[in-house]
Amino acid sequence: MNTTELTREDLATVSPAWWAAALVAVVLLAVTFAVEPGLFIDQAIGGLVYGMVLVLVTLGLSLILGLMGIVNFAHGAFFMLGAYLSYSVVVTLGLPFWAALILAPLAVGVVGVVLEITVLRYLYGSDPIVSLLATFGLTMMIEEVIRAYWGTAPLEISRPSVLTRGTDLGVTTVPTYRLFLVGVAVLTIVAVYLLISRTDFGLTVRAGVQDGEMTEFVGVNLPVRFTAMFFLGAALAGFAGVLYSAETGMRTTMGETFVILAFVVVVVGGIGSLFGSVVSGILIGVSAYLTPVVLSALAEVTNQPWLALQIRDLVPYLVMILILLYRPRGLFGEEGFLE
Amino acid sequence: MSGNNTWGTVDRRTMLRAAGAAGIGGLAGCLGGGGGEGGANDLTVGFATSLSGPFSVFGQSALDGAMLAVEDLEEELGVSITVEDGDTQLDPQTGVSQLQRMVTEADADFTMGAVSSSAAQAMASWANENEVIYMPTGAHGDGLTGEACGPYSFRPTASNSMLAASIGAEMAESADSWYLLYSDYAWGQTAQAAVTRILEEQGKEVVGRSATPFPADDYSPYLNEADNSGAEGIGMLIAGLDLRKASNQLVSQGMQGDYTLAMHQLEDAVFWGLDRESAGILDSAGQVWGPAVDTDASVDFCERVAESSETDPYVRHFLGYLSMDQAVRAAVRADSTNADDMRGALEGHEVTSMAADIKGGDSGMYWREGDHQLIQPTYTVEAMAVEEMSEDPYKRWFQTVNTYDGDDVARPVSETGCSM
Amino acid sequence: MSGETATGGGSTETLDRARSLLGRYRVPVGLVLVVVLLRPVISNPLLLGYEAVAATILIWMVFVAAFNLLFGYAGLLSFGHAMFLGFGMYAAAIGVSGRAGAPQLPFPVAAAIGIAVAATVGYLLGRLTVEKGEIYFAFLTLAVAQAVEFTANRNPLNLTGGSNGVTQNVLPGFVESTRGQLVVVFGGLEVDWYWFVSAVFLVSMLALWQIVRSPFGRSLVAIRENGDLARAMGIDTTRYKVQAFTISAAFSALAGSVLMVDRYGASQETLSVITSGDTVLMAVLGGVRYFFGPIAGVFVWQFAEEFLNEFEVLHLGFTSVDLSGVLTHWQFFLGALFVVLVVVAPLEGIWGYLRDWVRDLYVRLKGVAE
Amino acid sequence: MSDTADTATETTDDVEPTDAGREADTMPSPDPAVDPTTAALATDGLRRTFGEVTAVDRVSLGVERGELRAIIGPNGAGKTTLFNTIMGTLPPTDGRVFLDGQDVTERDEHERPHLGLARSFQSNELFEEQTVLENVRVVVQTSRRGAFSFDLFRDHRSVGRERALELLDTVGLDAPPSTLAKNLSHGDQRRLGIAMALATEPEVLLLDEPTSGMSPGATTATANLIEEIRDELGLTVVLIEHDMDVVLSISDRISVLNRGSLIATGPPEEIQANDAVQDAYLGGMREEL
Repeated sequence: MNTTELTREDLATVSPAWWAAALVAVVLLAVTFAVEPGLFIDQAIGGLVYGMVLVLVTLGLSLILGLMGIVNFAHGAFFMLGAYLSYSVVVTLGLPFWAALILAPLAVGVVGVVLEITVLRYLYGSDPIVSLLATFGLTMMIEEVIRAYWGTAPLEISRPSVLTRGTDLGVTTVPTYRLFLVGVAVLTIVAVYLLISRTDFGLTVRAGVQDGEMTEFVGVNLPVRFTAMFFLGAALAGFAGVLYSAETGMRTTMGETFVILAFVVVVVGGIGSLFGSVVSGILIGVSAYLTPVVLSALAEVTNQPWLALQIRDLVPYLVMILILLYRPRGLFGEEGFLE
Repeated sequence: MSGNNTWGTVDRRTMLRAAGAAGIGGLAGCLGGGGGEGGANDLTVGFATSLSGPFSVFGQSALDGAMLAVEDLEEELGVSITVEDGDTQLDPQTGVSQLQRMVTEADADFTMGAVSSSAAQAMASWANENEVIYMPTGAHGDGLTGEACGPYSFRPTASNSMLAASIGAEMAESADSWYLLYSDYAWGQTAQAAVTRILEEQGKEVVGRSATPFPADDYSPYLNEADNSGAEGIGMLIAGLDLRKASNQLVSQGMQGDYTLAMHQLEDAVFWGLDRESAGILDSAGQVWGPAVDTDASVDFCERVAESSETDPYVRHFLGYLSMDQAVRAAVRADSTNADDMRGALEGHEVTSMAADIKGGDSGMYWREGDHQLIQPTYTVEAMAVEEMSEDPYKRWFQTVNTYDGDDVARPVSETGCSM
Repeated sequence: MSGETATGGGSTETLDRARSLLGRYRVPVGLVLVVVLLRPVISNPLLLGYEAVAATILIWMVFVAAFNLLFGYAGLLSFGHAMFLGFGMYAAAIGVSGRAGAPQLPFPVAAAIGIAVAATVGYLLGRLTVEKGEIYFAFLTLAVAQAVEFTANRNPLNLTGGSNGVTQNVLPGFVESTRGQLVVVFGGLEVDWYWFVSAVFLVSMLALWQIVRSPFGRSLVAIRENGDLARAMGIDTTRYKVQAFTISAAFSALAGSVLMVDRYGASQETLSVITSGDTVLMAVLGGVRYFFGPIAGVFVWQFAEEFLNEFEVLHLGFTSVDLSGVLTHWQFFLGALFVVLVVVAPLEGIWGYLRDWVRDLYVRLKGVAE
Repeated sequence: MSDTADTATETTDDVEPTDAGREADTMPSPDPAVDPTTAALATDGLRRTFGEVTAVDRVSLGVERGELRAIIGPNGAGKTTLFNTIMGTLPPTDGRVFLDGQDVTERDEHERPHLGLARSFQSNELFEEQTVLENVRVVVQTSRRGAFSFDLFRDHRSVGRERALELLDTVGLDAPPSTLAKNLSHGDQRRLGIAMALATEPEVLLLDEPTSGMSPGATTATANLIEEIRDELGLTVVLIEHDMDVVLSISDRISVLNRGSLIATGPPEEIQANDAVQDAYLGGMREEL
């Protein structure tokens, strides 16, 4: 994870084609703003907020993939498990939402630890495809447990009442709960960043992945650190699940929906770069919100109604396809990682 | 989740033996034109609907309602009815597989079920091709009695255009310009078309529309679009429990006070998850049936449902009851389960059974010959004052505002696009 | 008999002629056995007792085998293979039904169009992606598949029917369906649908087998094993991978077109990432290194789905156990089996273990006999 | 990861931009005798950089037909990178590669074996899960059908088996052909690698440390094998080798690479006496110490 280079990405290496693309984007945005200023601002802010939510959901995945080279498909299942556990904490145990915010991620972390010890431990250093397949199987199991225990009908919990209404930002009103998510996301990112860069924990894990024998030789207990790392990744997924589902409810398909989106974010940002995930999450959030507006503005300006395609849900994938074709390592990824 | 249902369960082994016989007899059956021959004393009904997934509440409720009809019918008509249930999930193809399995393996005489219009349309198409009577118990998309109609599919629910016509007058009255949010699949698309048509007929304007993916987690970009459209009213043509989610987000964005909100097809259950105050968010809503209907038969039915079903009574229970009632009675009238005989017994038939009493309204119900739509009364409803909402023995949160004659709200057959 | 395995070298040195002939044509013999045995086994009241599913299983076997040509042999994990199945399905359904002003086409023509479209997309996508690194390849194929599903949902030109799929008037003229029984009519001849599917199955699987056992197929294996070395030895790895992708896409679409008739139309769900994921699971479950791996995987998967899901009461003679509550959750157990297989030996699968077990047994029996 | 091509960050620190300028610079003229248009293998100003690091620095090399050329140099001198650049595994940053007088610089890596250029690898690059026979046979099949055709309609076992066995015999690999490649001894894996390279029917063979990790006996056998290949098959052989006994005993000429540059080329005895060579080796030692 090149967190140390968080602010040192060399913009000078960006090629003219990228500048040209950026210019086109700016022009399109300007046109859109001219045509529909109100909607533009609403969607831009909404997209920013949504992007930060995506970052929160992606964080744990990015961490495990970047540091440990494990393609953890079960991230979505952990995410969903966190959501459903929060239902149990709030509805079954009758505890407040804030308790769920602590308890559910811890429980998911423990599940992560169990799976790390029983399954993933045997996969370090093997082909990433193998970890993808194994965690795919784990996903199947966790999802089935959720279906068996909580049923397949959608569930929901009520949020603390302070968070249910909207906050007027002057130009637009944003759901208070989403602003809360953004705040939490920022705090979490900072905490994770500090953990990775300011403690030797992150460094030793990274070193351990590259040369386990040598790292152990200098006295680092690697298995414990890997397990701890996986605990962290799973707990982050569960944490995101609790936060996300409090607004949207729990569905048995939320894991699969989100794991794919999370992978898109990580791949676009560049595997191995926490900073990249943050940028890419925001980029994808904003473009998902703005693309339809841009297209409809374009349709209006050019008088070509067919241009007003409603392709919001497609946007993350289009972004990913473009990025991978022209810059396979992602925006801020390390060269050659998993290529 | 067939295990949840205690009525229709048959020991797997006995079912399988019957299937072996069907395998041999299957080809011979082609000659007869399908269906069990002879009388209709021993009926096997295939009921394929969403028993898992996000619509499972709806599917299970319909099945519960249908089982109440089975009780009544067995008592009244002296027939023996076996219900073979199957889970379609949300998938048209699974629905078709379930129908095929019921007919070939369990020897079902006729079939019913499905919650989503997409699944219902695929299943209806299969049934029409294979000469099997099928009733889409829970689907409202116009296609089923429009371009996708067929000789052996009979739709017991009110179509989207009937519901849209019911709500249209009230929508037109309360606002001049509308923005429509609709779930992007068969049901939502036809609902959008129907509501647009009705509004424009009334001289009102639809200033914009957003197709929202279904299911979706994030309605806020679409709500932003609606908020910036300059419309006075927002039509929320959003399916299932997603309506609840969208409503929540609408409140979160502080939009509820600024717009007239309307929904053409309201199901009480969707709002039970909200607090009572929020349940009143919609200013007007259409409904096929609900506990709001307060005829004696309706109240009686609601009480029976409250006793026997896990879910409080709402429209799905009634639709399950209605489908079972109508299909079985048709078989008994025809004294045959042959698809053509049952078709003959259904087309043009005026419903006089208990189902009509439960349904309420004064205009009566009949099976229209041209498109196999059950022409029936429709309602518009509104939320009761919070203190009037009752919870016991079942939730009753809404009351009827207007009742419409089925013939007034249904499109003429010539406009449906149906040709059989 | 190396043509049958992706790993085996191929050195039947001094075996007698009859055995080597049998060895050489073990795969065709095995395929015929699958066709002959599958339906009776499936229809057995003690097992599924539901014979219509036999044809569906055969079609899935073709599809997963086509997928495995790419994954097991060329080493490319496509996470979006459902789109190719979908091209075949949709083209056949749209062509046969002639919906939305599309010309009404005979089934073979419509299927051929689907296959051509799939092959073209496979080729172009392959050109763009096969050298991107396997994880990136997986996610690129997944993203493109998502885009395809999304497009089908948008119902372009009213062709794909959106979420309804294409379900009306989709039966080709030569297929008749009455109360769930499909019959293929050629002139005056009536053939059960199962035998028609069997014919397609045999032809496709033999073609795939020939590809796998040809020098081309062995080059794919070499590329999978060590792409750098293969290139240094003169194998154009990019071209071979693209070619494998194209062939795999074409056979997937062929399976899709037949599946369309079997399942009465094309549905959007077929295009979903769940279908793609199931495909991967089935292949890995069966054993991606073996030609019969996907066949075993599909059988186990579909069987588990149909059997365990419906299974309710286990009669043990002296007592009966209600297992319905547990076995409804067959996916959990299949998932567990899958995880174990992947952790122990990711490429062996059930078929790999079965082979080893049979081989051990054979050796032991031989030992006893001597 | 360091040997991945990176054109994006390619530096342009070349202060001697023209070929003409290069002739006159202080570099020892590396291999002046051979004309690229007639040599079996030649490179002209071949250069390869990785970011700031120049791994191969303007190497001009000419190997005559039938010659057995050794390339030596301290660790990290760029020998393997030179091979990789010649083979097209790594595109050169600058410079050209000639094979039999023909410019092959733009040819893809996989095309070069079909043009008569083959290599064996420093580490044991094999199709490990395949049998010995299959390892060779797949290369024979590739070689026979050329770079641009496919062979879909035959049984792979019916193609190239005899030739593969013959090659295994040539390199003296005694293990049964049905042995999996990964189960071979280290020396046999080396021999298999050479057999595979020979299976491409090369005219020029590049061998990257063919005797590394071998016992003295096996080393001698391999040295003999290399001479045989040159003598009996009439191939041009270029080998990277650390074992000086082997180098001195079999090579016709030796080229010395130091820090990416070619510093000397000549017959063994001349190279032994060369000051620059001694400096390079001893200098390297000093740095390491």
